Amino acid sequence: MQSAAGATMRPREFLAELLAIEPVMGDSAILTFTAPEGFAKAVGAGQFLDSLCRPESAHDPLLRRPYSICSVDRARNTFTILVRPYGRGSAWLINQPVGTLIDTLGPLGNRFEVQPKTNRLLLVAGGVGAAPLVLLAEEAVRRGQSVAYMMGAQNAEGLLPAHVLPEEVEYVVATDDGSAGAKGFVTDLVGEYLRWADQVFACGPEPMFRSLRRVVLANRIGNAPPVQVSLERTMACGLGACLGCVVETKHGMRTSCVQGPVYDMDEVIWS
Amino acid sequence: MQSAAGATMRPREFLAELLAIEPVMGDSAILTFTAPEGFAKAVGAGQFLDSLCRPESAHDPLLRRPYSICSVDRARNTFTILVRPYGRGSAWLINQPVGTLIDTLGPLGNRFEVQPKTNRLLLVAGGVGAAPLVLLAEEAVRRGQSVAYMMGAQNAEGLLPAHVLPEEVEYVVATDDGSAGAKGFVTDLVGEYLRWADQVFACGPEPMFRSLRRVVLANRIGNAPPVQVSLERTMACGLGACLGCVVETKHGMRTSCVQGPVYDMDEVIWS
Amino acid sequence: MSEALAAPDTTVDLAPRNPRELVLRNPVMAASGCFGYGQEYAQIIDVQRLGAFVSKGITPKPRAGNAMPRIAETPAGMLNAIGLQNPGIRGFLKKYPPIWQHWQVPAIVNISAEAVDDYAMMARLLDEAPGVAGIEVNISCPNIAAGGYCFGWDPEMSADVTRAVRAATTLPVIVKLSPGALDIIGVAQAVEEAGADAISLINTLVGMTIDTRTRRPVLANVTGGLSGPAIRPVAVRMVYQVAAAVKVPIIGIGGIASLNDALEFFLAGASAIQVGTALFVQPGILMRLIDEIEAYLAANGLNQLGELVGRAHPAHRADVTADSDVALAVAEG
Amino acid sequence: MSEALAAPDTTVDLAPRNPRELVLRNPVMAASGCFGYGQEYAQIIDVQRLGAFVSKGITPKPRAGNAMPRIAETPAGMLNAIGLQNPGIRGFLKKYPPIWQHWQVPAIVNISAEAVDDYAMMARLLDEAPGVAGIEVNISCPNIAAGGYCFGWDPEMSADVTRAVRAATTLPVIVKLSPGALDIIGVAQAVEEAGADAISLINTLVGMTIDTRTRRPVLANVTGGLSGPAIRPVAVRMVYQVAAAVKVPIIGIGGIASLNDALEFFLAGASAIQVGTALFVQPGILMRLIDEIEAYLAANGLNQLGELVGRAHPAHRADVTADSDVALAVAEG
Ligand SMILES: Cc1cc2nc3c(=O)[nH]c(=O)nc-3n(C[C@H](O)[C@H](O)[C@H](O)COP(=O)(O)OP(=O)(O)OC[C@H]3O[C@@H](n4cnc5c(N)ncnc54)[C@H](O)[C@@H]3O)c2cc1C
Ligand SMILES: Cc1cc2nc3c(=O)[nH]c(=O)nc-3n(C[C@H](O)[C@H](O)[C@H](O)COP(=O)(O)OP(=O)(O)OC[C@H]3O[C@@H](n4cnc5c(N)ncnc54)[C@H](O)[C@@H]3O)c2cc1C
Ligand SMILES: Cc1cc2nc3c(=O)[nH]c(=O)nc-3n(C[C@H](O)[C@H](O)[C@H](O)COP(=O)(O)O)c2cc1C
Ligand SMILES: Cc1cc2nc3c(=O)[nH]c(=O)nc-3n(C[C@H](O)[C@H](O)[C@H](O)COP(=O)(O)O)c2cc1C
Ligand code: FES
Ligand code: FES
Repeated sequence: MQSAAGATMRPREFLAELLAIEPVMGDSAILTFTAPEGFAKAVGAGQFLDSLCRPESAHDPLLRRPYSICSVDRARNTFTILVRPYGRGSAWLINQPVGTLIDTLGPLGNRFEVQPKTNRLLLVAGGVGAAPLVLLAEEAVRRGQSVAYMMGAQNAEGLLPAHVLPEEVEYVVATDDGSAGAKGFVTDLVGEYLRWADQVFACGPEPMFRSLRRVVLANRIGNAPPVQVSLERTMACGLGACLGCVVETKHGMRTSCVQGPVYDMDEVIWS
Repeated sequence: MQSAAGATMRPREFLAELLAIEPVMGDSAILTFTAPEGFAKAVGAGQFLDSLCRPESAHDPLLRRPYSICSVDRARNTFTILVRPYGRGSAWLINQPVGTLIDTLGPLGNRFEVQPKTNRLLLVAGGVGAAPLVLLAEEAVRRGQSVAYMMGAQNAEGLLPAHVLPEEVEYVVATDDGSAGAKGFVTDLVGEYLRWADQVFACGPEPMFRSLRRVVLANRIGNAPPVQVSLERTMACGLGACLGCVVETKHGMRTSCVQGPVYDMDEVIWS
Repeated sequence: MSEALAAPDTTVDLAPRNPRELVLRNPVMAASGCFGYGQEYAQIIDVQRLGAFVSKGITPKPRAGNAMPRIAETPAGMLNAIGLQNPGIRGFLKKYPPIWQHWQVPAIVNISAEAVDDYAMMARLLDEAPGVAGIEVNISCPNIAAGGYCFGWDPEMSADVTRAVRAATTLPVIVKLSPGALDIIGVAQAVEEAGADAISLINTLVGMTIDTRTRRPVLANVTGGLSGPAIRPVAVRMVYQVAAAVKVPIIGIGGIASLNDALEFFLAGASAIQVGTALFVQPGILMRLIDEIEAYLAANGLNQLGELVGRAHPAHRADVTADSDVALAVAEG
Repeated sequence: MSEALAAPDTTVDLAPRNPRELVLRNPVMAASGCFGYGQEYAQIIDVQRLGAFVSKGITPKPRAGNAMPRIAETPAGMLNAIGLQNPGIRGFLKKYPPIWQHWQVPAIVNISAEAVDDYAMMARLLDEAPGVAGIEVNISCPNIAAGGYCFGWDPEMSADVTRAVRAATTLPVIVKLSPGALDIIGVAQAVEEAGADAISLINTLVGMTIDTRTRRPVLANVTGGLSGPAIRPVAVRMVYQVAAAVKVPIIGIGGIASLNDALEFFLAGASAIQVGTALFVQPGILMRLIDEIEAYLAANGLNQLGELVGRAHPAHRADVTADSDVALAVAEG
């Protein structure tokens, strides 16, 4: 069997058949789809797909919607995405019946980079930002690395159900109302894990990044552990052609769809 | 029980639940819907509905689509429409699963007018123009009048199935290829029925009206029998407000959605 | 957030500098050409609840309008080339004001003409008509004296029409701008200066579509006016630009089909809104907007609609220092 | 209907009056700013099959572009305010022409500037660059010397830019018009007269959208360029109008997302088309259009694409007597 690390796949447009819908995190759902040949083995954590969230015949809503790959089943060559019904596109997607063919473009974007010497990964998830970190956890466990997966939510219902993560993962949770795990923000827990972790990986809403960054800057030694973040930008082409999705970094403007969505926290110019 | 002739109902916006789909005439279908209270008894042949043929959340295709009321079931208070998948709106409508709620505006428009002394009605249908004439046939049969229903199509498959019409109706058909009824155009058969009929009612594509008119003008005596036609115009408001759907008549511009879609053939200025 | 105990105040005065006033109970209006003469929709909504409605465009002489087809659908929009079918100012005066006289809702008459004198003549006839609450002057018309050049494309010609109408009537005068104007700010300032009580914008863009089967234009008139959600970004931009440049109230128009759309126009600087094309799709939308705007204000602790108006401008954005950020917006590519 | 035994001829010469020629194998082009530098889409389509592609807009100096957000979705359309992020003409010349040199597909360079001299300077540098087949001049830019007034809104300023570029290069020169111009016909005639080999239209309309939760403009730049299906009726109208007034080939742009849309532009008078926004939705659309246009011609017994071009004009409609029916299209209400 080929190792995931080396394999890559060019983006392509394909029809993914919706196989299953699992409601999670209150109003959200994990959707399982069929994939083109070789897909499950070739994609990596951090990559995403760009889905047409409407009947093909309409022009509205016009643009595709990006969704992170949440997990893959290499044996059955299927993948999942985690969708929160936010606006028109996501609400449409989440309400399609099993069997619907979704016009999908991908895999797109770069991947989280786990350094050769890393053994302990700290993953910090907020909301649907949980998705790409699930795949990262799967990959790390497959490589025999240790993973602490931290997630925060308003209450227990808002958390990713534990069965979605590999058993080997240490699942650390925090809720605003204390209904599960520690009471408070997930980023409050990060401090104590920073010494343990070789690398940190995060995905979530902007405020989470801001407080994560504060905690990290206050607690870490030099630049260790390094932190990679997956950022969300409005996208149009998904292929690096329109320059609509850039993130300002110390090395200039970087497209989020090709040179991202994963960035080194220290390279990003935070506004 | 109140008689249909007197009852009227103001247009309203309602959600009609799709109850059944019967494929007919090749690619077309008869769709059965629930109706608001009193609807089935209040509507008359010639009236139509304006349906939103897309998910509500999209803006495209923007406008409602008009469909003639094809038949009503007064006991169950349901109605049917006959839809040909022509473009985006109709194709969407015809592919909805049973149970879908369709945003519907109606009843709209005027009705075929059957004069008090009329006993014999000749109905001439082309394509989905068959629809309003089915309801007219139902009404006439209920009143004990005689109905000859003529329909033409390319071949047998394109004809309305006989069971859709009341048994009492004389169903006269013509096909281009002779696979059912007379070989040729339906309007070729009209001549011989003109003497018999007290009134003629027609609905179909523009070319059918043109040849019908030729036959009628060549065969009738004075203005008898009078001919009523239901004309199709692109519509926007459906309520007489936008003046987008007018037909030029001897009495000036007449809106097709309020003052039509039914016109006296002799009043229309044919271009 | 302040406590809003009483229902929020949604009234709007569209003619604050006119003694005859034009006070609307709420900011929701029906747009010209999309609401007939008010009676057509009266069968399905409670027209009396509206802030106001604007009649179909009236011309000096009766007009039969254009040949059919007059309407074509386009992506998230539609084209119309009705051709101002109407009974002419005299036929109109006999028929509709006597009915409106008994209505509560303010009825505003939209007027179109091809000569300054004709605008003035109609304004004079409307001045004392019972049941007429105001005039909306459609300046997106060809000026015959200027070789068919559109009044609304030129600040001077726009001001000429406004001055003539202003002189002919004491009624509140709303001038409806054309989005075809290069310098929409200049036109707005010119009509304000010339005496407009309020400004409506936008009218339709000019578009066209071709039937590829017949290989000819779909509309008998070849070109038509583009309206509906498709044009909303252009309309919001123009309202935003004009709001930074004039003091008279602005009525925002163009593709409004939901509460969120209406809020965009208020935030851009509109004191009231008009709904046109969306009426064809959702005949109940005006009633819904009235309720939803009130509910939105209440839910957000706003006592007055006015607290929303223009809030997207830099003066209200803590992080922005400029007075106005409306540069001459050109290409953005 | 004639028998079309051979495959229909879909070639187009976009510069018939230029000895250097610009012959496309087919009329399907990728639009500027939507196709990067050709490499981005090369990973998923066969770029070499295209009629041509147009690069992102290049400016005299490197530009970092606007702040984020740069993109917002609107009904059947989108706004962009990228702000011409690009490496500048010199950085560009080092990087891309050397790659294109080995490509079959003609690469056209889109240039933007804020002074006539700068346009000329870029055209001179491009003149001998290997792998550059032509220049598309984006005149929807503010003219600094004219206080930021857009070049493309004024026939004279448009002609000035065209003349300067024409004098600086023997390459085929396509001038891309701004839909903001009042007198699009006048601008088109002026640039034809000034030496343009072909005319592209349209660029984006100027629009804006407001986030009602944050109560501020969605785009960091406040306004942006509106593109996509929403603007197609405006684009078709302008192509139709300009086609009746100039002899040089026209490239139709604006909301093309299907064969039917492309056919509308050919019938309106375009010799070729560019696809922008639809690429983001359907990355395979260019390949599909190439195949579908050829199949359409064959199915309709047309030997040459040219037989379709301009067929919606009155000269080709038996029932119409006028030479042209393009009046100054104003309001249609
Ligand atoms: C790389 C990447 C990965 C993503 N992965 C996921 C994922 O795994 N799961 C998931 O559910 N979503 C994910 N998203 C977000 C997703 O692409 C859509 O933005 C989201 O589903 C909302 O789309 P919509 O059509 O429902 O809402 P829209 O109708 O587009 O949204 C309505 C309004 O909200 C604004 N808006 C849109 N999205 C957001 C947002 N996220 N936060 C705040 N405002 C917003 C829009 O500007 C618009 O004004 C990802 C985005 C990116 C860029
Ligand atoms: C009063 C009235 C009653 C009607 N009753 C029925 C009915 O009972 N059953 C039924 O199937 N349809 C009926 N129609 C037609 C129907 O309203 C739609 O026009 C039809 O379903 C096509 O809509 P669409 O969205 O599928 O096609 P669109 O996507 O709108 O059509 C694609 C293209 O075809 C053109 N076009 C649209 N409709 C037609 C047409 N009928 N003939 C030729 N070109 C057209 C459009 O201009 C457009 O360019 C009726 C129309 C009217 C005015
Ligand atoms: C993201 C984006 C960037 C663009 N950049 C440029 C540009 O740099 N130069 C230019 O002339 N046009 C630019 N355009 C305009 C397009 O080339 C095209 O004229 C316009 O988008 C209309 O076509 P469409 O509706 O097919 O997108 C840009 C358009 C978009 C959407
Ligand atoms: C069918 C139709 C007829 C119209 N007639 C007029 C008119 O007579 N006078 C006028 O000033 N505007 C007229 N308009 C323009 C509208 O009042 C409004 O400015 C425009 O449609 C944009 O708003 P909307 O997108 O909500 O429709 C008409 C619009 C439509 C769609
Ligand atoms: S979305 Fe177009 S460059 Fe990233
Ligand atoms: S559709 Fe508006 S008047 Fe008939």
